[in-house]
Amino acid sequence: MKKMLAPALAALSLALPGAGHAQVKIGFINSITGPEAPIGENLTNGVDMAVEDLKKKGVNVQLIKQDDTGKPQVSMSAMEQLATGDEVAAVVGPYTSATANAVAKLANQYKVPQVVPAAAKEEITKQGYDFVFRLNAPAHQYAQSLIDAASELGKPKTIAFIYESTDFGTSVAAAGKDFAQKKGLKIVADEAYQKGAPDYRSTLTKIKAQSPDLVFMVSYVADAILLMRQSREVGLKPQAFLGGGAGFDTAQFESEKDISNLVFSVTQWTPESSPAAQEFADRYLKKYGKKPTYHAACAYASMTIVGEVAQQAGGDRKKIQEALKAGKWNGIMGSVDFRDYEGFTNQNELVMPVVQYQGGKSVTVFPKQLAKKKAVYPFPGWK
Amino acid sequence: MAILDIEHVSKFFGGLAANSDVSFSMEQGMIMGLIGPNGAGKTTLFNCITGYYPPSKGEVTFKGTRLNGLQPDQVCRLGMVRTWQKVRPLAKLSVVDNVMVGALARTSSLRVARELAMEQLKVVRLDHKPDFLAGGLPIGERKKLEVARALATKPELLLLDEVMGGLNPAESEEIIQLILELKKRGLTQMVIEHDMKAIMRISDRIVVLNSGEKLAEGGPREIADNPDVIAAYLGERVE
Amino acid sequence: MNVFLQSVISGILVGGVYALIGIGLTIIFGVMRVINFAHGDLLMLGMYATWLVFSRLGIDPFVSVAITGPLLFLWGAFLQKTLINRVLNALPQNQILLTIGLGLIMSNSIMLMFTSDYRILTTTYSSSSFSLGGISISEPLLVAFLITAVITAALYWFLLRTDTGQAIRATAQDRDAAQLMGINVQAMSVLAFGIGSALAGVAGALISPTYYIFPQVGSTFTLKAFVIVVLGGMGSVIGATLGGLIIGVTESLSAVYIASGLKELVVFVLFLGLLLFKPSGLLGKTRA
Amino acid sequence: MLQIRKLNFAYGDLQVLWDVDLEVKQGEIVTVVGANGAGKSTILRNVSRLVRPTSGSITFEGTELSRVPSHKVVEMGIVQVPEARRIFPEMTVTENLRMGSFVKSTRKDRERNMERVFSLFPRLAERKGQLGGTMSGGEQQMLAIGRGLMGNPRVMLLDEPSLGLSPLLVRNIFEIIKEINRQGTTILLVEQNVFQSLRISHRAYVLETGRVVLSGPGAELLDNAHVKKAFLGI
Amino acid sequence: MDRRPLLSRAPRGFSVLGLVLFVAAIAALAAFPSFVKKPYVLHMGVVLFLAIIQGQAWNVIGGYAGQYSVGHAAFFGIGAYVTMMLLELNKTAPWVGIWAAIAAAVLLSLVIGSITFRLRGPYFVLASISVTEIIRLAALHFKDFTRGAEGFLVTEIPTLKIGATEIEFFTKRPFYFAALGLAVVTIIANWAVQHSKLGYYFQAIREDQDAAHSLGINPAFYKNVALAISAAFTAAAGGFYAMFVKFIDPNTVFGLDVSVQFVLICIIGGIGTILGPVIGAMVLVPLSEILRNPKGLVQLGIVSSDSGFVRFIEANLSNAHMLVYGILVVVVILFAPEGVLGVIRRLATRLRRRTPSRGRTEPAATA
Repeated sequence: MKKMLAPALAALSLALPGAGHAQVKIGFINSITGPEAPIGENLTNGVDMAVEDLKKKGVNVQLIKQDDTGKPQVSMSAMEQLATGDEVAAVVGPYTSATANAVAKLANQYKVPQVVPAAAKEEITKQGYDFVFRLNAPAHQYAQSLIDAASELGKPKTIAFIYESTDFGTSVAAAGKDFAQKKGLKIVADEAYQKGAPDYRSTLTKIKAQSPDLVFMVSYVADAILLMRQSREVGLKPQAFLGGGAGFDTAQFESEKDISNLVFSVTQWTPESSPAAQEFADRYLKKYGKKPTYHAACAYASMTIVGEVAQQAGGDRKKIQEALKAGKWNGIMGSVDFRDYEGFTNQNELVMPVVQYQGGKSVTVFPKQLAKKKAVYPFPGWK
Repeated sequence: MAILDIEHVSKFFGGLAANSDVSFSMEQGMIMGLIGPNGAGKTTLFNCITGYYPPSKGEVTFKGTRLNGLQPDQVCRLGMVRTWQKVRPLAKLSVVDNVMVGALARTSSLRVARELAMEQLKVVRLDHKPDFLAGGLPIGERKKLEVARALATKPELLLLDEVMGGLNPAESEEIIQLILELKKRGLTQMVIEHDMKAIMRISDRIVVLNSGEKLAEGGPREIADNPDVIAAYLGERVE
Repeated sequence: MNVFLQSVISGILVGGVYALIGIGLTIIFGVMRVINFAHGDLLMLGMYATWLVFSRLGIDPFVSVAITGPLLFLWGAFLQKTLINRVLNALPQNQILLTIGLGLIMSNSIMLMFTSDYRILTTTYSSSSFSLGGISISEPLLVAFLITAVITAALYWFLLRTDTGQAIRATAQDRDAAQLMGINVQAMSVLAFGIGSALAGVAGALISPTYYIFPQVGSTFTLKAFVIVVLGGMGSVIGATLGGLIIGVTESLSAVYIASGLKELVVFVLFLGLLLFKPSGLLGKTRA
Repeated sequence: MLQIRKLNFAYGDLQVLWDVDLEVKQGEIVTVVGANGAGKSTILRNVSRLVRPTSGSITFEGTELSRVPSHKVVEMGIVQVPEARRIFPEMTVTENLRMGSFVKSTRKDRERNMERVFSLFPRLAERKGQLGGTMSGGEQQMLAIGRGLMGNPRVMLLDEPSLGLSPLLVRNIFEIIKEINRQGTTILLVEQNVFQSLRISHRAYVLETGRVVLSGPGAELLDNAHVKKAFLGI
Repeated sequence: MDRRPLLSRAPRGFSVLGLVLFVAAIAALAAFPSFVKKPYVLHMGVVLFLAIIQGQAWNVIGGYAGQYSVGHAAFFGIGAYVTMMLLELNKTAPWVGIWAAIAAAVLLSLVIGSITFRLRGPYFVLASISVTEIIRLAALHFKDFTRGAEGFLVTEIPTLKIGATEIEFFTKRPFYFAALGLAVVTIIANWAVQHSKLGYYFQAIREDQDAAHSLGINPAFYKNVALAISAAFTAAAGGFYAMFVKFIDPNTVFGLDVSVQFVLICIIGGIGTILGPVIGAMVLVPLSEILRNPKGLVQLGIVSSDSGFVRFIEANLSNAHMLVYGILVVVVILFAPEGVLGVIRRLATRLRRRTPSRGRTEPAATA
């Protein structure tokens, strides 16, 4: 009954004059501008909703937003300022793998609890940092879920990887290649591409020549769309297109019906997973006029947890860290529990659902217990 | 022994011969005038001698050293230095700094270089403005500065490319006196000049170039009376 | 073999648009001897103009060429008349810095207005293609290529057959002599910068359906345009046309036969080699 | 027709022309002779307004040129054939000639003028499609003069047309200049080739380091001792 | 014609006043952290010193020798990568590793110099850009060696022991002193170069390469020397940056914008002088920081957090602080091509002209 401890501590802090209605300062680092901004926006929305909901629960959060423009060094100086200047109790964010990993180190140095909502890079929670927590599943989960799903649905023998040469892209692809080998799949192409010059026709032609059973792609939004457009153009036709989250798991991608149809994507969260999730999705849609992505959900959940814990701990960083480590929460992300396992520290273990776009709508198709519809496999070819 | 030997020097640009088969030599201490109409190839010859262009054919020998293939800086260190038809002051450096750049070819000490530079400025009578920016000097003084800078490299042979061009008569006269004074000090000089009066006065010998070839060589008197030279300068007289 | 042909074909199609970018830069350089580091940003403006009229007014990107072209022409002419003109006789490095500065202003103003989000145009034909003997040809790219070909042909006609076009060439070849022919070289400079900008803008419009749009997209194209122009010989319009195609095919082939991540590197190595061994380019004349 | 009064000009602080007075009357060939660097070409550059004089005035048929931009000077009928030909190297003979009649008012005469040029220089007619830059010096000079004629010049400024040409060609060129003048074009000629140019000139000026030191009918100057002195220093 | 100041601003040996001011400034800056403890302020100090080092380093080749390299990111990046990789992969302390970084950059400069110095003017600029782009793309691609886009993160900087004192590179303080020290060394080295034969030769090449050649200067050799000196300090700055920022990837250290920044610092301050880069850094660093993050001013207590100024910048400019860079560059090139220092000088000259009793009499310009 560790949970009893927290209110007790909170009561203690109430004894201090004026502390009762004190705000808790929480930092939020995100890609508000920059190339990752379209996804970053989802995180911002999620966090904003969380702050509102917290207020209703009597938790008064003073949110300090910092834009890292997607660059690790900017992210780090934002963290430094939050830690030493604004003196926040805890930090949520940043979004991308590279920035989150860079900030993690500082969080641990400054002993500021950090909750990473949606960054995939394995190492973030593999460095034994006590003050760094991660809510979402790490990179290997992306690959595992997708390849598991494909193996279950059919009998793929070969796989091709195409991914952007960023921290996120290479992390997920590396985990994917590892796992594919374990599964006995033959890797027939391994193509990293530079962002910013989106003519992938040649690369895709080369992949097509290998006729792989699976094409595994890791990209942010714009490239995800272009990759699929050009795949269609060159007539690439594997058994399945596997999209490694991120760009493949956005409303924008979903809305490109022509090319998103029957593409698999892995996700951290779907509204279909629980009533609470559905309720969140509905409220989000009403408020922002679009469907929430898993980023929004992860950010919402992270902020909710951090807000509550910080309030209870009276803004004390060490106490927040202890409470995060000890606690267990249930919300739109299902059960959240930061544990140490398989070399991870403070990592929430999350089963990632696999979705497939069917007629412009994403439906959960894997794992079985979450599946809402049957997957279409293999890919029947382009219209 | 001749200080400078030019043997059968030719220079082609594409198919065009800017110099063809030019030969002459210079003795220690003399002033050689180099004249010719526009486009005769005088400056090209200067460039071939001082290492800016390798001659296409022929040889240049200075104090017994074959110069072909040597770079201008190496030629300078051997003791041959040139000035430029269009003055090239180091505009944003002061007068004395300009001359020091030349002097630094002979010493690495800034103090020594400055002394050397001031000496040369005295020679050309610019020692009253050492701290002026070279780019701000009037043309006459810039020409003098260029001579001082060249002198600071302690040359044995000085090549002057139209030092009097664009000067008024008084300024030209000053330069003439300077050249003669340098000669008195034993400095060998080769002078390209358009001002005929001046060239006739200062030269011991004159080489005339016309469309890249050596047209004539001789003393000033000889040259002035040479009908080929007159034709080259005034055009062919048609009867 | 199919892979080879496929990548050559898509290289040529992309190269056509590259050529347009290069031609614009080479005309500007030819007439004014100014290296325009803001060229890619002009292209970026063209992309945003296309995106705006597409998303607000629903005008097809290929149709909007008729809007972006003139718009960018005016903008380029304005830049030349008010700013670039003042540095025509300045040191080349100052010209370069000025255009870098202008590029920063353009890209960041756009960022201020439209944020740095990546935009994607989705048209009905965005991913359409047809197959020709086993080689797939992207429809939007093909249309872009054809429009490029028409514009290039029109430009050739203009430069070769009209008095004004010839006057532009004359100004590029000998500014003083052109002045002695009664050509208003100032006006020609404005015209040249206008045309150069318009071509960049049109190129931007043409690649909009197959590319993505963001404020910093220009710098890639600026560098690429330099490579194209130097390859073809600075100032040579035919050279730039050829250079564009060569770069397109080189990129596409090196993505297949070397590595996707190295295709730009290959282009730069090619560029450097060219600068060193034939700085005048394939069709340029060596200047004394 | 063309009147230059007290013209001073300097490149930066390098003064090239000092109080130059010069006049060209309708129908004349007037020659300016002088050594290299005497400032002959600079006079023509001032007339064509490629450069701005420091002081002094240049009038053409009573119009002060200082207020006329350079491209308008050509429209008034002052056409310069520049030193070193300055042919557009990447343009064909025909294109070069067309550029000569760029000024709107001369375009209607283009065909006729082109005929005239080809009859004066049959060589050019043979090489219509050749690029200017690939022609020999003499051909380029013909083209440059032809290009000048395309602009219906009322006064033609010729800058060292004989430079770098073989003696035979030089003679040829001067004959053609004479012929052009005979056909009614006034000519202001700048030359180093003293004998040839003075022979065909009505009047001439001798320029020495930026100053007019002598002037008079061409034939008289031809025998003037001072001319020889000015050029050879004897 | 342009009206250049008629009197030289070339250095004239030791200026006692200058030396006193220099030492006083160092002393003040060294004492500064004892009074101001805010990490943010010290952070800005480090960024400022770093910019000064960058500017001074570029100045050697760009300002004195007149070769406008727009590819200094190559040396900066090499410095950063070598220092970082030695630390991360080999546990070499950065104060040791930085020497290897400098050596690597000098070697690289010889290679780059031998390629690019064959070209002049705009072709040189393009070559310097493309060499750097090649390095950036290679660093991105060959990830087995460089970790590609993933980049490197400092795990731990070892404790530096000098005698009995142990310095831990955790707070801003040691970085502040290290940056100050490096800046002082760079400035002194620059001063020494400028006041030697080398400095004269570099400037001669800048002013007129052909004339310099005729005066016994081998331009290719001395340009390479200048580039090597410049590369050495640039690499030191890069190594320091890597340790201070603690993260590098190819785009952040080899990017074209990094190269442009080097040039900007000098152009804005004033090219070819010791003071120029200092002034350039003092203009650029605070400006970009205020625009990027106006909260900094709040922290310094200059404005209050809800002031209109802060809100305006946050709402409008913080996304586009490069816009102001752009405007600054355009304005400087068009109206003050000699930089802020040039403007100050011009004003000073005008002031001096008004009071002819002081200083030397101005010679009249001859027509």
